[in-house]
Amino acid sequence: MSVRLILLLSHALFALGVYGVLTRRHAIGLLLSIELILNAAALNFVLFSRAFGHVEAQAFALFIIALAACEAVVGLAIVIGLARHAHTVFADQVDLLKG
Amino acid sequence: MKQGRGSCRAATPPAVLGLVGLRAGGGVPGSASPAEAILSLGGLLVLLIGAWARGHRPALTASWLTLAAGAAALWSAPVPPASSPFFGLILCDPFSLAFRWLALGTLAIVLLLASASRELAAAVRGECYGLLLLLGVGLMLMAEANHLLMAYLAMELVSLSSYVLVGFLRERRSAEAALKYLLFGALSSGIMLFGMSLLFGLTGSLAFPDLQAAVAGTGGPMARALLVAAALMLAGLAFKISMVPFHMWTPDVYEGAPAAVTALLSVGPKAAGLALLLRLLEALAPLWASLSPLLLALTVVTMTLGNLVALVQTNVKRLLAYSTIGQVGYLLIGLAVHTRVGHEALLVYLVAYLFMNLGAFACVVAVMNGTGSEALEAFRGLARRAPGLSLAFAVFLLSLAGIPPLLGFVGKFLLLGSALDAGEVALAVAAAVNSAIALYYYTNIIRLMYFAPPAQAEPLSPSPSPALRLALGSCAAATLALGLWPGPLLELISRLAVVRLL
Amino acid sequence: MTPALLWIPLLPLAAFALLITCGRRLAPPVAGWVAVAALAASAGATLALAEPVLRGQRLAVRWAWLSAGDPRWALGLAVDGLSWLMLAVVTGVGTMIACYSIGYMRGDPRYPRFFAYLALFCASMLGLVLADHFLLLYACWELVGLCSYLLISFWFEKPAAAAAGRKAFITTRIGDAGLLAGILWLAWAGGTLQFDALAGLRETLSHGLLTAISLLIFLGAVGKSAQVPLHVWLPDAMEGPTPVSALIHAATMVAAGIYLVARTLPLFTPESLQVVLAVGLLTHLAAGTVALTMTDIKRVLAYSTISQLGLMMTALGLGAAALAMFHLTTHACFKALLFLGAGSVIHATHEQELGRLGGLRRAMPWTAAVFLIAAVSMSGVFPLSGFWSKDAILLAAQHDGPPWLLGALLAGAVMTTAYVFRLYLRCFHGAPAPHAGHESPLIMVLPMAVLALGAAAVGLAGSPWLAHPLLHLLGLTQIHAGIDVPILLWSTLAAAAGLWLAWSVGVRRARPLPAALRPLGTRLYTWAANKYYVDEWYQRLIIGPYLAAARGLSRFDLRVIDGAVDGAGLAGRALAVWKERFDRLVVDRLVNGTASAVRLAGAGLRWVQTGIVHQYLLVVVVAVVVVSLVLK
Amino acid sequence: MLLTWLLACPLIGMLVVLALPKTAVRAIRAAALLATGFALLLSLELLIAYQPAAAGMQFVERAPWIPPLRIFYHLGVDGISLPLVILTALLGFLACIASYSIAERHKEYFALYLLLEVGMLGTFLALDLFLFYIFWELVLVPMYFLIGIWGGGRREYSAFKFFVYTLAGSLAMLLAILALYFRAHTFDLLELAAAGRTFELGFQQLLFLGFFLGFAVKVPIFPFHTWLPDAHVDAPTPGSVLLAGVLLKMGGYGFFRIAYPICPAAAMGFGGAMACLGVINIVYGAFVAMAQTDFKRLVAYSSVSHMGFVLLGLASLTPEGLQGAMFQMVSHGVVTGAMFLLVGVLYDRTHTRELSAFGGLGARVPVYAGFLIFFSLASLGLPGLSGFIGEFLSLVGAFGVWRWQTVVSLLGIVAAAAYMLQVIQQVLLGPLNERWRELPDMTLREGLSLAPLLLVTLGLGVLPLALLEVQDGALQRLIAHVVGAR
Amino acid sequence: MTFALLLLAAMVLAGAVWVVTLRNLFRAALSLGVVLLGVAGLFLLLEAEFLAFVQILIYVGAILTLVVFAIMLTARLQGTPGTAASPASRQRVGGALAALALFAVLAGATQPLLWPEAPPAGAVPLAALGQQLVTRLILPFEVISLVFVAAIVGAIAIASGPPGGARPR
Repeated sequence: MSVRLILLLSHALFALGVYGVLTRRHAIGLLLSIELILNAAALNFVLFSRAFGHVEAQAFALFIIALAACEAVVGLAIVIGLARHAHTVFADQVDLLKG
Repeated sequence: MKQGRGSCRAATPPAVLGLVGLRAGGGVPGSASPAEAILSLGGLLVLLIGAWARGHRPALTASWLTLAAGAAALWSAPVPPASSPFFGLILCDPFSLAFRWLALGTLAIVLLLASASRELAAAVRGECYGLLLLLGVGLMLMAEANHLLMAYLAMELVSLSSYVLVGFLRERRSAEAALKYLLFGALSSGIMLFGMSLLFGLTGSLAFPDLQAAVAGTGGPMARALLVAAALMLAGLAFKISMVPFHMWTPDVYEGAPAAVTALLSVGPKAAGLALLLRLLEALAPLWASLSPLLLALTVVTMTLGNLVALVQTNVKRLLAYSTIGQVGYLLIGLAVHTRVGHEALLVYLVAYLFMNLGAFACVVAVMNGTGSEALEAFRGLARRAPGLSLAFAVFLLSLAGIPPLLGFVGKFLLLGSALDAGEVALAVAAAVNSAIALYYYTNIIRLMYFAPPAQAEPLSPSPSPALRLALGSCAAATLALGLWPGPLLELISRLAVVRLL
Repeated sequence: MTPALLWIPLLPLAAFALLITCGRRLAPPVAGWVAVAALAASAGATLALAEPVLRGQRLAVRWAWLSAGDPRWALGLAVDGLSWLMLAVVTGVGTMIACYSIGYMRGDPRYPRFFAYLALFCASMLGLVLADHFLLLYACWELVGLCSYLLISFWFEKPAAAAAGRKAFITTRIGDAGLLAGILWLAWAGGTLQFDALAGLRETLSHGLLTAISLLIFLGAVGKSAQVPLHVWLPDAMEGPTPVSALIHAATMVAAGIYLVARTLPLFTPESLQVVLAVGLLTHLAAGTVALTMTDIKRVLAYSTISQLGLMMTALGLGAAALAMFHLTTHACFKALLFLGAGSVIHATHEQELGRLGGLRRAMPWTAAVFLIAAVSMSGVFPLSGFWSKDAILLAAQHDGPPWLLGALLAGAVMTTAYVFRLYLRCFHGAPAPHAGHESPLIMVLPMAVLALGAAAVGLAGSPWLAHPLLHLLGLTQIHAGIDVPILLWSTLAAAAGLWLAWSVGVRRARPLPAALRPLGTRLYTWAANKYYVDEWYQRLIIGPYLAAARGLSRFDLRVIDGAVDGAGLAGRALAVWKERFDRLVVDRLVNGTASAVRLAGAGLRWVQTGIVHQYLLVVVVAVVVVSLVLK
Repeated sequence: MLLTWLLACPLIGMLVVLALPKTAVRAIRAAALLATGFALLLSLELLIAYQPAAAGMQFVERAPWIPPLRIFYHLGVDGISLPLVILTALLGFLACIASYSIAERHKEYFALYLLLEVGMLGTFLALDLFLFYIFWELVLVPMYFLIGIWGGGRREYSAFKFFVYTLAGSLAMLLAILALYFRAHTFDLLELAAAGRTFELGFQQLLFLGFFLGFAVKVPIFPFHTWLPDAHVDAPTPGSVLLAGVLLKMGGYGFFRIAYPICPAAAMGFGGAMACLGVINIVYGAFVAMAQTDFKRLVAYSSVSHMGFVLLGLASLTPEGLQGAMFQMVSHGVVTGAMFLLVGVLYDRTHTRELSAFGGLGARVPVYAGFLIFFSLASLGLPGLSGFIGEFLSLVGAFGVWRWQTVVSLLGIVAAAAYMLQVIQQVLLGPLNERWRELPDMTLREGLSLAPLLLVTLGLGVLPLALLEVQDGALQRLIAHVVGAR
Repeated sequence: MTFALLLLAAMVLAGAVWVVTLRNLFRAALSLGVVLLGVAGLFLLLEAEFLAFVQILIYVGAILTLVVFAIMLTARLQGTPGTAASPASRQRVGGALAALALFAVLAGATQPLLWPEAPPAGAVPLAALGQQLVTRLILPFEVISLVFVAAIVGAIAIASGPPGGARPR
């Protein structure tokens, strides 16, 4: 069981998530990318929990999943609100507020 | 300060200390945070009432009762010098107690603003109050967190509630602001979470005391990795407190959000975020030598950027957003010097900032209620249309600018002093220069209110509601009275600013 | 005796206070009589002091002023022979002139104010004379300057009068600054400012220091006594009422410089006396030539005054303080008389241009008579007053001065007679001018008569026949005064030559020079008639550059200092934002100042805030990367 | 309790004014006049009860204020502050009389005016550095409003400029105060003065620099003076009077009370620089004044020039120099205050301050002309009037120490005559400008507000010892303190 | 074991790349499902069966469903088909560089370290996890419930249609 390898994988997942956040234009696409980041973190926790035999860390991963759900709910609600009031779902068209 | 502290210690505790229940004796685990429990239950109750009852009055009443009960609980709870209930997940010490009171105070004033604000639709006010209370719980827990998991959860509770509150107005700018806030916050907290996971991987512990022990004595690639983890974690907290360069959401979100929510965001999460940042820095104290220069630099950059960009703003909420960034820069001084004096100054300035900034937002709410506009031009000639309001606003602005004898001056005085005390002369000079820059945009509003002729002559209508007057009056009274007699406050805080220092 | 000492300046001061506060409620002649009475009383008090002073007593009174302990900063009055003589001149001439003014100023809308100023002047002048201490002397020195200013520009509706007053004040103040510097230096180096202690300083102070201090003091005298190069104010001062010219700008105030040098002569080293001599002689001759060419009565007299003051300065340069004071006394009489006579003419004809006057002898016999006495006295004709004092100076020049000095002074004497008789002849003789004059009222004639008596007889005090009571008064032992026949002859010759010149050139307009020299003569004449272009040079070299500097600095202040400090002080930030509201200058300044950097920073950082969330997020990620890399 | 009552007078007055209805203009004015009048009476009582011979502070009051920081409510006067307190009370009262010409927003005006007086008095009375700073800044805000609301011309700009300049300077001072506190752990000025002597030179120099910046802006010292012409010109008349009469003195007083005692070695070291700045102020101010065409601006620049003498005298650290500097402050306060009142009188009638717009007024308004000539002469330093004493003593003091600077500053004396006579000539002399054919002379109220100043100017000029004796002891001790610290 | 690991890694990576690059949002969402399943597999591999179970249940079952719903809903609100390709971003290069730099920093920091090998029998037993959740972690448990309530109430408040049209102004 290569900790290093899985770690590298989580890093990659994290970096890909970040890339997605930076490039995805659709707001929901951005949320998807954020799920990648959260998954990368959760993967880390599980990995280290296994390595250290740490129970709380695994619980941490559990909480991450729960929070990801919450974040998704709120995020999607906001996107729907945006679509309703701003008539767009593209994050880069949201530029009324600036300066 | 040192001598002052010495004499304080020698003296018997004055009566004020009885108020915060600094009594000896350990509390039973689980009963140490009844205030949070009351607020949570109250928040859920208010949400229920808000969903079922007609109008927002019942929800408002319930919210006030909850707040009162929470305050009573906080008042009466025995707080030993430090206890770690819930298996060390949270830490109840005087320091966190101070922040809990700050959170309660913020909530109370914001509740006044929210109930008086005309822009919040009546239909959703009940939910709004409930979410405010839950957010308050998050703020308190942030200040108390003693464990990475608690810290993360508390921050997410605050964040998610704020996202929702920001988007509460059913209009484009509000939705925009909510989206920006959400995306920015989600990315930041994601990065922070990843940092936490790395930190855990590197140390094998999640609780702050264990972290401190594990971090101590590291070097080489391990220290390097720890620093990278710390940098990632910084992103989340810096986002919360609008520290440059994680500040960019601030103006946009402040402008789009309902004014009452902006008021909350400008104080509550800042205070709690600073508390958590301080705790985290405690946990990573062995790395302090590496973190300190960065923190100092970011402090200067934060205040400078905030103040510079505030100069060219035309929207009052946006202006106050940049002003907040500048103020956070000042607050960070207390953190960056990392001395006891600095922590005391930080607390004092937070108290000052709470009153003066919330007061300023109360004025903004009043003007928005009257004119429907949040442009700076709406303040033109306000002194003739609403003299009391203008006077109060002038007091808040001057206090923000650090003009004596207002409370903001006392705080700034101590912050600058802590910088000099720590030998950070450049930091103090930078802060002083920034104060001069900041003066421009604060006085610019005063200029508009007092020197410019009003666009229309009749008094502002509607004049501020009783709730708003209460908020204005209490903030102004506190700003002035505590500015004139800061003694008891300083006394109190010198007892509360007890953070374990290494 | 001490109270009498105090009364001398206080009486005119009281008159001033009375006149300035409720002068307008007094009937016009009453105001005049108040002043006359005060001055006469002062004169009486002075006379009362004569006896002890002649016995060689020095009366003094002193009190603390700027410091309770330090005697340097005390005030005091004292009278000795020197000051008594000056007192007598001031009170005597002053009383006469005040009397004369009652008639001369009749009908003036600011009649009481005139006498108020006159009284203040006399009080200050008396204070100056009585001061036994540099501090009080300087204070009164300034005050007489002020009165001179007020009186010159008394008819301030005339722009020329207003400008002349200012010119007088500022020009003399240049000299005063030198005097002040000298006083400061003396206070520090000598540790005393008492006049009676000056002699002791000669031993204690170094030679160079004494020279410097004495020259600075002399600078004050140069300004006050209108010596070259600070003489330019006096001719312009003739814009004032004629009695003022007589009192201040002929008899008393301008003589204060002479008095000052005479008083502080112990401080003067041989080197500084050389300077005094040179300045005096230059003034004497240069002003004499200018006086020859002037066509305005009063200006002729003004340059004549400058010239005579130069003569006194020359005497001082020879170290002969007593002679200078002697000439000062006689000069006060005849020059005041000349001015009063001229005033009488002006009063009668409202004309002071020589070309439009003539033949007034018949219409104004009294005036013509006294004018003639004064002219003769000034020409130094035996045995009138002027002869004694001038002769004494010539004698001293012969004894103590370089050989050419006597010749130069004789040339000066020729010119003196020439210009004064040119004046007299063209005013009172020849064809009557269109302005039919009339004799002045008694109140004006009477004082003239008294002064004529003085102009004729005061000099006798210095004659050997009266056993030199004057020199006795001045406490001198070594004297040159007396009748020295060669000198007597020389000076009579000079007077005759002057008379001939006045007649042939001044009145008959003969051309004495051979044709070959005529262009040179014309050029010299043009130079002199234009006062050697001194005013023009001053305009070009001093006033012009000064004003230019003032304006330049003002612009500098507005643009550079303001701009730079604005920038540094970040106030410029404000100006930038309010650029629509404020003038372009402000903006221009900003562009150059540091403020522009601040402004650009603000605007630039604002531009970063694009509102596009992707860019924000990119900033976050980049920041995290950078922070991670930076942390060490 | 005398000093507390002195402070309380205007404060109570302010509260009364605030309690009165907006429309009760007469009552508001009367309340303000009474408050300032009582303050003046109390200050005179202070003068009577003051014992010049006694050493140290008198009428001291000390009570804990902010115990955790060891900050005290600590008041007291000595020979340095007493004359300035009286000056403040006097000008405060007279400018209050002059404030009758304020035409709008009376309630706000008088409330701010009285607050300003509290700040000014407090600045001179405070013996606690923190308290001093509070009062110092307290002055700023009302003055900002007075200029910004009731001023003329570019009032907003001027008010802002005044505010920012002064505050920027104050911030430098604040840093110095803080550095001092964290070194000495006290704000007590007397303790600090004792402690200051023990500081090493480098620290003293830094402190001095901080204080210098704060005070230099207020004095103002070249090149920090550019706020002054704008603020003076655009302030309402009473504002200008207090600005020139009192606010500038706060800077000078700061040097006397704080910068010099606390940083003696640095003060000695910077003496030459201070003297040079003084000379620059004198000559530069005088030259720039000469080029002004606006009456008020000219007087403003003359202030720059006059305050240079304060610096010069201060830099000498001789008894005469310090006496002269203090005297000059008082005298300048009285004389320039009166000059601004006179400008205001003229401006109220003609609504212009352009010097070239006047001419020949001397015949039309003789009483006004008399006052103007009198105060112009006092301003140009005529002996017998107070201006001379201050300048003379400053020069005397400085001459022995900074010879060439003093000699150069004599240039300023000549130039002062030039610009002041220029004013007289342009306003009063020459043919009457027909525009002002019907110009009325001064009213009784205006005369009453000027007459006391005239008497003080004359009295101080003739009997300077009355003031000099009050100052003497304190100044001697200051010199002993500073010079003895070497 | 290693093979399974590599397979899952490839699956996760491929899925992640699709999530962030596919123009069609609907497909991207489905790709996220692939990633989530891959991660669940990794959890299994790490002997965290319960977590894998939760991952599939909550993530794939609930969140992904929600996302797909939202995509459809917003598409309807927008009036465009939910499967439409979204246009390319303008900061792909910048984003890629930043992400790459981040990866490099992270890898550079963690790869040089000596990581402990997981003990063969160090898996966290499910019972221990459960016990922890109701004892030591009772507070987070309570807090997460608050977060749930806040999120759901807030989401309803934001996303629900306007009760009476626009804001009362």
